[in-house]
Amino acid sequence: MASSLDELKTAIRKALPGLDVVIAWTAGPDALSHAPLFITEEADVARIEWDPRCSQNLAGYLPGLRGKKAGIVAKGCDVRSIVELLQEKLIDREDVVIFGLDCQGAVDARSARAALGSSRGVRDVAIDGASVCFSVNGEPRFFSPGEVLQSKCFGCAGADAGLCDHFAGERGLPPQFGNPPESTLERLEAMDMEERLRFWETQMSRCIRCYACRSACPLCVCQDHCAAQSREPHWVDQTDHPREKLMFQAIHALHTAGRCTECGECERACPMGLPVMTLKRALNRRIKDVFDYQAGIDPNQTPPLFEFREVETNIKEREW
Amino acid sequence: MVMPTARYIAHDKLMPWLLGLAEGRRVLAPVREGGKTLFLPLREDSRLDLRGLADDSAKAALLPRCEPLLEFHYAKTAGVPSRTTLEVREILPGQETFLFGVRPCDARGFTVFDRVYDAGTRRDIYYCSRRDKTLVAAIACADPAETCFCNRVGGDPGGSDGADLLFTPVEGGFTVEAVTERGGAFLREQALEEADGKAEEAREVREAVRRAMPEGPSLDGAPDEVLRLFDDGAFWESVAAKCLSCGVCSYLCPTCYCFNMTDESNGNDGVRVRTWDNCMSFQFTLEGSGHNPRNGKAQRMRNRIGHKFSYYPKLHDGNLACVGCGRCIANCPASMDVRAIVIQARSRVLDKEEYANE
Amino acid sequence: MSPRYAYYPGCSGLGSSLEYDTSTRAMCESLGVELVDIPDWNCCGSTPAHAVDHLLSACLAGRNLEIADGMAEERKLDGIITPCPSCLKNLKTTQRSLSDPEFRRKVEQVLGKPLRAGLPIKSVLQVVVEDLGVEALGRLVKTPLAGMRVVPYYGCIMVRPPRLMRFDDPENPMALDNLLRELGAEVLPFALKTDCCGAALGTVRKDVVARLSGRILDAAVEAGADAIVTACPLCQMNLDMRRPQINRANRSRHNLPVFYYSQLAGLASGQGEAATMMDKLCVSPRLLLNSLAQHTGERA
Amino acid sequence: MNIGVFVCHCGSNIAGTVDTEAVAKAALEYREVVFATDAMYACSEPGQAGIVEAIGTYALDGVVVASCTPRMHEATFRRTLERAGLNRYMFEMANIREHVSWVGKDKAANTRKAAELVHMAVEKLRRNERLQAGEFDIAKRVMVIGGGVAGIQAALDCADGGLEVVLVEREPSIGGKMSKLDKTFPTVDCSSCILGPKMVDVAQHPNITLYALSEVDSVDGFVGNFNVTVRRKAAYVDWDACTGCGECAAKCPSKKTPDRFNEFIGLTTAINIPFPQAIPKKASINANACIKLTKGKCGACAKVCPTGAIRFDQKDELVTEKVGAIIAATGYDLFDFTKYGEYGGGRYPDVITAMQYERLLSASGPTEGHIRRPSDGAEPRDIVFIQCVGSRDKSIGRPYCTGFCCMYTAKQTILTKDHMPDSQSYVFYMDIRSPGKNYDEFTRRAMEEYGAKYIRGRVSAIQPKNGRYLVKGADTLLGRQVEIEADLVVLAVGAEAARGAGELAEKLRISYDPYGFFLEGHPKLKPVETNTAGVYLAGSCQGPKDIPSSVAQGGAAAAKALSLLSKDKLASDPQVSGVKLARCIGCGKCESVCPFGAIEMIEFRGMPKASIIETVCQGCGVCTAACPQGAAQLRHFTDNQILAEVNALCL
Amino acid sequence: MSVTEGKELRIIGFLCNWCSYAGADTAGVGRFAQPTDLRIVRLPCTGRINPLFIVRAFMNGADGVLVSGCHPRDCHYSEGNFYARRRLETLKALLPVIGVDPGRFEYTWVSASEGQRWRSVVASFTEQVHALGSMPRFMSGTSLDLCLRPAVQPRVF
Repeated sequence: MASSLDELKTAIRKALPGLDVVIAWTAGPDALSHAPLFITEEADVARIEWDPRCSQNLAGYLPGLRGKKAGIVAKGCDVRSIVELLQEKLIDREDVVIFGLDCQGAVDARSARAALGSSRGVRDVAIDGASVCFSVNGEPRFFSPGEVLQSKCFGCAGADAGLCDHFAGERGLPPQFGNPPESTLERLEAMDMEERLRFWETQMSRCIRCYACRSACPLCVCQDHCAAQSREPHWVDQTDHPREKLMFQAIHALHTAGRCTECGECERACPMGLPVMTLKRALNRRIKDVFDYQAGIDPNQTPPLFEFREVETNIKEREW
Repeated sequence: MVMPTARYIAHDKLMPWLLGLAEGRRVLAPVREGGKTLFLPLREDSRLDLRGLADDSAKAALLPRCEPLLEFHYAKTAGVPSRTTLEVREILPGQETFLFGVRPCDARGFTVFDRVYDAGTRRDIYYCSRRDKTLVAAIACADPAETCFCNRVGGDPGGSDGADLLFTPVEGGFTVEAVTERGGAFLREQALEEADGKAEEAREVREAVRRAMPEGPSLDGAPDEVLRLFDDGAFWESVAAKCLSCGVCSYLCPTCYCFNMTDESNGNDGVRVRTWDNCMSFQFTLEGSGHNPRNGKAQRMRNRIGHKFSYYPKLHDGNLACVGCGRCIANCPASMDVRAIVIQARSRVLDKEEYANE
Repeated sequence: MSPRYAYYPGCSGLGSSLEYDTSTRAMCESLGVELVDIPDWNCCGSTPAHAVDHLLSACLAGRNLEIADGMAEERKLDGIITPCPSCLKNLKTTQRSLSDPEFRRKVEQVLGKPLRAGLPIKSVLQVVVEDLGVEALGRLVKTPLAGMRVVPYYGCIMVRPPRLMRFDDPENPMALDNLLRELGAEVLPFALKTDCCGAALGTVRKDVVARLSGRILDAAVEAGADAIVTACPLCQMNLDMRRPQINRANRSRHNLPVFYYSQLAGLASGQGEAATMMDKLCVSPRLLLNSLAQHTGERA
Repeated sequence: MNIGVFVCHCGSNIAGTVDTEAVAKAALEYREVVFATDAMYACSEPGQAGIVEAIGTYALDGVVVASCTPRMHEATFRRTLERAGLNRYMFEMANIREHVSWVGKDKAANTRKAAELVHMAVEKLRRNERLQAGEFDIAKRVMVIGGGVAGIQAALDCADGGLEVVLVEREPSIGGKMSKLDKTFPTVDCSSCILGPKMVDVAQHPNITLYALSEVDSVDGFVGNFNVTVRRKAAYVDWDACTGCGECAAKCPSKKTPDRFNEFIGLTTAINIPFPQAIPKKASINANACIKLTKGKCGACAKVCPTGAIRFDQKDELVTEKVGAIIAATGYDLFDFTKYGEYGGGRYPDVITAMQYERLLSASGPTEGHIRRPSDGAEPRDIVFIQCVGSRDKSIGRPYCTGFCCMYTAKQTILTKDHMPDSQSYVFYMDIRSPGKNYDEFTRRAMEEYGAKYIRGRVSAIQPKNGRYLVKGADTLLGRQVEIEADLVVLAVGAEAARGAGELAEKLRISYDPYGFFLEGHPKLKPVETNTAGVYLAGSCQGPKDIPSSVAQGGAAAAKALSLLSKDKLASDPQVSGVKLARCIGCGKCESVCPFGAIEMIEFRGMPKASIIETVCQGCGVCTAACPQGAAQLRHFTDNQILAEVNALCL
Repeated sequence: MSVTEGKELRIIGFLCNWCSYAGADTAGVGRFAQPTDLRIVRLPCTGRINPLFIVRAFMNGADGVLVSGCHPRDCHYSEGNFYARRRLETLKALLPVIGVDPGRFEYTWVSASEGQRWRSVVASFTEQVHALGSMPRFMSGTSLDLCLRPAVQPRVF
């Protein structure tokens, strides 16, 4: 990874004069997650970091930078968000320079903190095959990927280097971590309908309505004009009822249906640890089954809810 | 009035004692739920978590995320349906509460609230009613986190500002000391054993933590610097570049006290609710006309930093509206660091001065 | 793998239409269709029973189905086949009636056994035409029936009622036409191919049989046929055995041989007159067969 | 807002199973309802007067009427509001008749349901806006699709009324089914003698443009402004040059082509003019039969054509016509009787359709009016007519009565006797349906004066016998079987929807019934309108019809089109979408889904925004459902209005 | 209709104006008796239906939601029901995850002429919803009294 980082820095140094800004990662206040870095001058390039702590998907910043020439450092999964933004013409391809990276997995800061007890003293993180190694005060501590990595890494499709303008590191196969830990969706499927409803009731009662899930979502294009905070239309009321908060999650899920690439930013951003990506996963699964579509693959496709076929071969309509 | 002597409660006695208190009043304490430690009403099956700072601040005890202020009903006059009268019913909070397990930073946060909501003639009856009925029991910190910085904003990991009682972890349990008269009156009624020598141990624990906490440049006394950067758009743009405009920092902050009020109604019935608001949100200053004086996240960030480190201190005898709990840092999805911003602001001003002097 | 069926010969097959049964077995053997006789089979419950007692009729058929079911798995059977359309109709009717749970319960009570009745039931003709294809039969032909002008006579129930039988066109079936053409015969259009011969009234209203069957013979002669070809024991019996009665009643002088299609299939594939039991026919086909041999000889 | 609620009894239609008084009483409790009452007939003159009066007395700004379906009287009550000075959109209807009183048996449950429907309407009305209609320009032109007698009548009436008419006909000539008939019932007058002049009028009318051998390819636009693309199929003849002299047909060596106009019982040439009175009288080449077009050799016609009009390289041509209204008059097709195996399934040459028989009777037909059997050309003596072939038969999916077969069969038996006094006609029928002026008298004459033997029963089989046909059937009146030996069998085949009717309906965005007949706006009150504004129906495309009815409907449709296009501008429906610029973030999702291209992306203060072209917007609301911010809102059906209805029902 | 006797459930229908609303009218004109549970919201087109209306209805405590529009290719606006079909198919994945039984929601196509079909759709859907019973109501998730809105009482007749 060290060599990838050098390659990356060289590429950025070379491209920077033609760009207004390059978004990358640098060390943040918390030793378990790196922070975004907006590079405008060459001196900043030295501060770039690249290791499994670069978990944030930076693609969400791109629509806000429209009109500027922007470079972006992206993991394979982040590229899918960029593809989706291109598809929906929310960013212009000629204005974006993608620096792709050979990601080996991204740390889930929350579970890593729980596993380590504290973020203090963490100096480095490396992934070597089946284990994740944190160097804490000079001592290596090993964990299994299921304990400390983001759940999306288990279904990693790798980087499609073809979409990147630059690519640092080896264009190898995506990392394989075996079976993912049990997902909330799987847990829910084992419940009956009322248990599912009660599950969400309990979960959503924790929600503080900070909307970090939405703000962090690279595909939430409305942002400041989100329907959740509007009276015209008045989709949700401002009471603290779990129903209203779940309603917002339904809004988020349906607005991103067929667009969501499951980058996991919504869950990563949630300060209350709510499994808010579950709804989106369920929709994606059906969209795959019914429309044979996966978001973030081909910049020239149209999201499935914005087109149709006269004969939908996979839709079995009910006969009365 | 003389404060009662310090008491001691062993770890194994703590939960039964708290549950005992919970008969007849609400006990809020840091409890594990959904992988988080949150202030929730204590029940027998609660998993108390006193390992460190809770994930949410305890401010909801005094300023709920959402509280109904009043209910209204449009009543039709019998026989004259065209005449409608509006019936309004005020809803006043009134539950006795024992708020247990807040850290000194959180307790100190209440003093920030008090200056706003309980300021002489300007008293917020909802807040004051809760404050009067709530006893705040703080626990001195033993193991501050990487993101903690109370010592840099005038606080103290073993401090007791804003609390009625102070618990300190000692060998085998906690010492309990009264801080306020209400705390003293309460403690006197409790059948807890005397702390005796453990009171000294507690003092030493607090002192040790105070010494062990990493030093850093004080964030105090920056009001003028921040104000002088008010028109420095480029600075705020660069500081706020990575901000996502969400509400995590405000909603987890023990000192953010802004609220919004909304009427929600259906047919003839309705309710007016007061909910937390968040200055990082576009809607915070959105005017009815559609104009928004803080249209971008840079202006909103300027307000947040300015309010905590300049405007509030200027109004309230230099007291910052930040108690250094670090929740905003630990939970920011974009890894923003409020400490760094204040330091950057200060050095930006110094740079400017140097430049001007040249 | 060669198809294997439970075989239900029907009562006539052992008596009046022994030649049909024999030639059918021979045809199946040469086509590679393995027949497994339903052991201890009984009357299908056709004509007499079904007219007076549906339950009795269904129980009679049901017992046969039950026996076939019992050996289906072990013998890896593809279904049940029978040469007789009347048997076929009753077996299929029973199978369908059993979908009514109430009726099934009654039948099972009588039989004292649970019934599956799940095997497909077809006529031998249907298997030959639909499953194997007439070409399969065509490949066996050694001496084509060239010069023989025939009309196919299906009878009224081989293809009807259509929703039960599910075989060929109910008004203008072509299965036999195509089959006979494959054997080399000249097949003439025959408007009365699905008309009733009067079989059901054969013993009580001979006058009706004479009228209906007489009409079929009239039409065959008018069409210019040398022979009538059938797939039904009852039709064959009426047109063949009752010919004197018919001629008497109608003052006609018909003398057309009436073959089973399986007999002609055997003949064409070189099995000889004895093997196909041509001597069992009442109206002697002698002259016709002689001229056929002559025809073949001329060609050779 | 002051809301008034009026609960209609509709006589006993509603009041019979809904306690209207209780509904009005319940309505008084709803927010902003200041007046509620029940009324015997809200739509009647006194009912409407009551509403106008209450608007004045109680200073109402909005009205809810709980009565029948809004599809019936919404427009009526909106006009009532306007008379009282209110905006027509400050009105809602609760459908408590079709959706409540007529379908529910339990009075208590009905009453509850009615009251809740009123509550929904009140809550929606509270969020209604005072919408104002705009205006748009219209094309004063009409397209008539189909040149049968209904289409001809519609085209002539429109053209006489001053509209430009584009008449599109699929066949090489107009005239439709009527042009193939020999005589018409019940007057037995010559069909082409009465139709011919009308066809000539079409050809000569300065306001009519005729596209024969053409079909509608696509339709877009909306009332007043349809753009119809017409496919003019290749005739391989330049019709501007063709004089209709017929030299080409006389010399064409391909003379064995089954004659489509003669229902395939005669032969014709590959190039031909379908019949002597054809309009346009132009030759066209049957590409499948033409030796030049199939084998590349010949070209005899090109050699003899005095005007050099033959164009073997001609291709289909697309022309687009802008019209303000469309009249569909696509007629019907004949049932394919080969589905009936018992009638021979098409195997017997002398079992023919009534239309084929009509061609045999016609002096301009293949036999020059002599009745001859197709098989051997012999004159038949005994003729059996079978009725209801493809009518009133559920087993073949045709449960409806075609309605005119009884009459034409009677006519044909009369004509048969006229042609061949020694002949005998037999008619197998199910019932005689002759409910028209002089119709029943006519069928009686067929039986009593012309000696046609009517047998009530169905035919079970037709079998050839000694060169004739044995027709076996039942006489259900006598309760016995009958057998008739016939020389010729004529089947009274029923009508079915014209080939391609469904596809055309989809292009026109009108509904059609399960059999493919176009659906009228209302079975009683809007028999020639459709649910799509500006599209009208004439003739058998709406359901089988005889000639007088088709002509009447053609005239009626023309009257509708004339009245629509009598104005210079049409009022645009303000129930269209609108974009709130302050909320719109310019993501373009609405633009991508709009079926009408009614949304364009504009720049507003440097930001991309969506903008609705209001005259193009049809008000479907697909954009509103696609807009994540709720910036695009369909007026009168906004998110908040629908949410209010949902909340009124359950919260 | 025995299943639906007694207690009514809350069933909302979202119908397009051109086909299904008219189809329901046709059923009314034909006096085709139906269970009384259904309440119809009239919309111009199924393409107008935001699937969130249906989610909202269930959140508010609806026991069943039925959507009906023009048959595919018959849409008055040519394409509205094609979009609706995709949106509603997608919605079907969401409902069971949040605890709404999939049997509580159906969409179908009923034309203006299909009064009989409308009757049978209403009858079988109502029966289907009754088999599932009342939708469990959302309650306050915890005993936190900090933030609870007093439930606005539903109207009573």
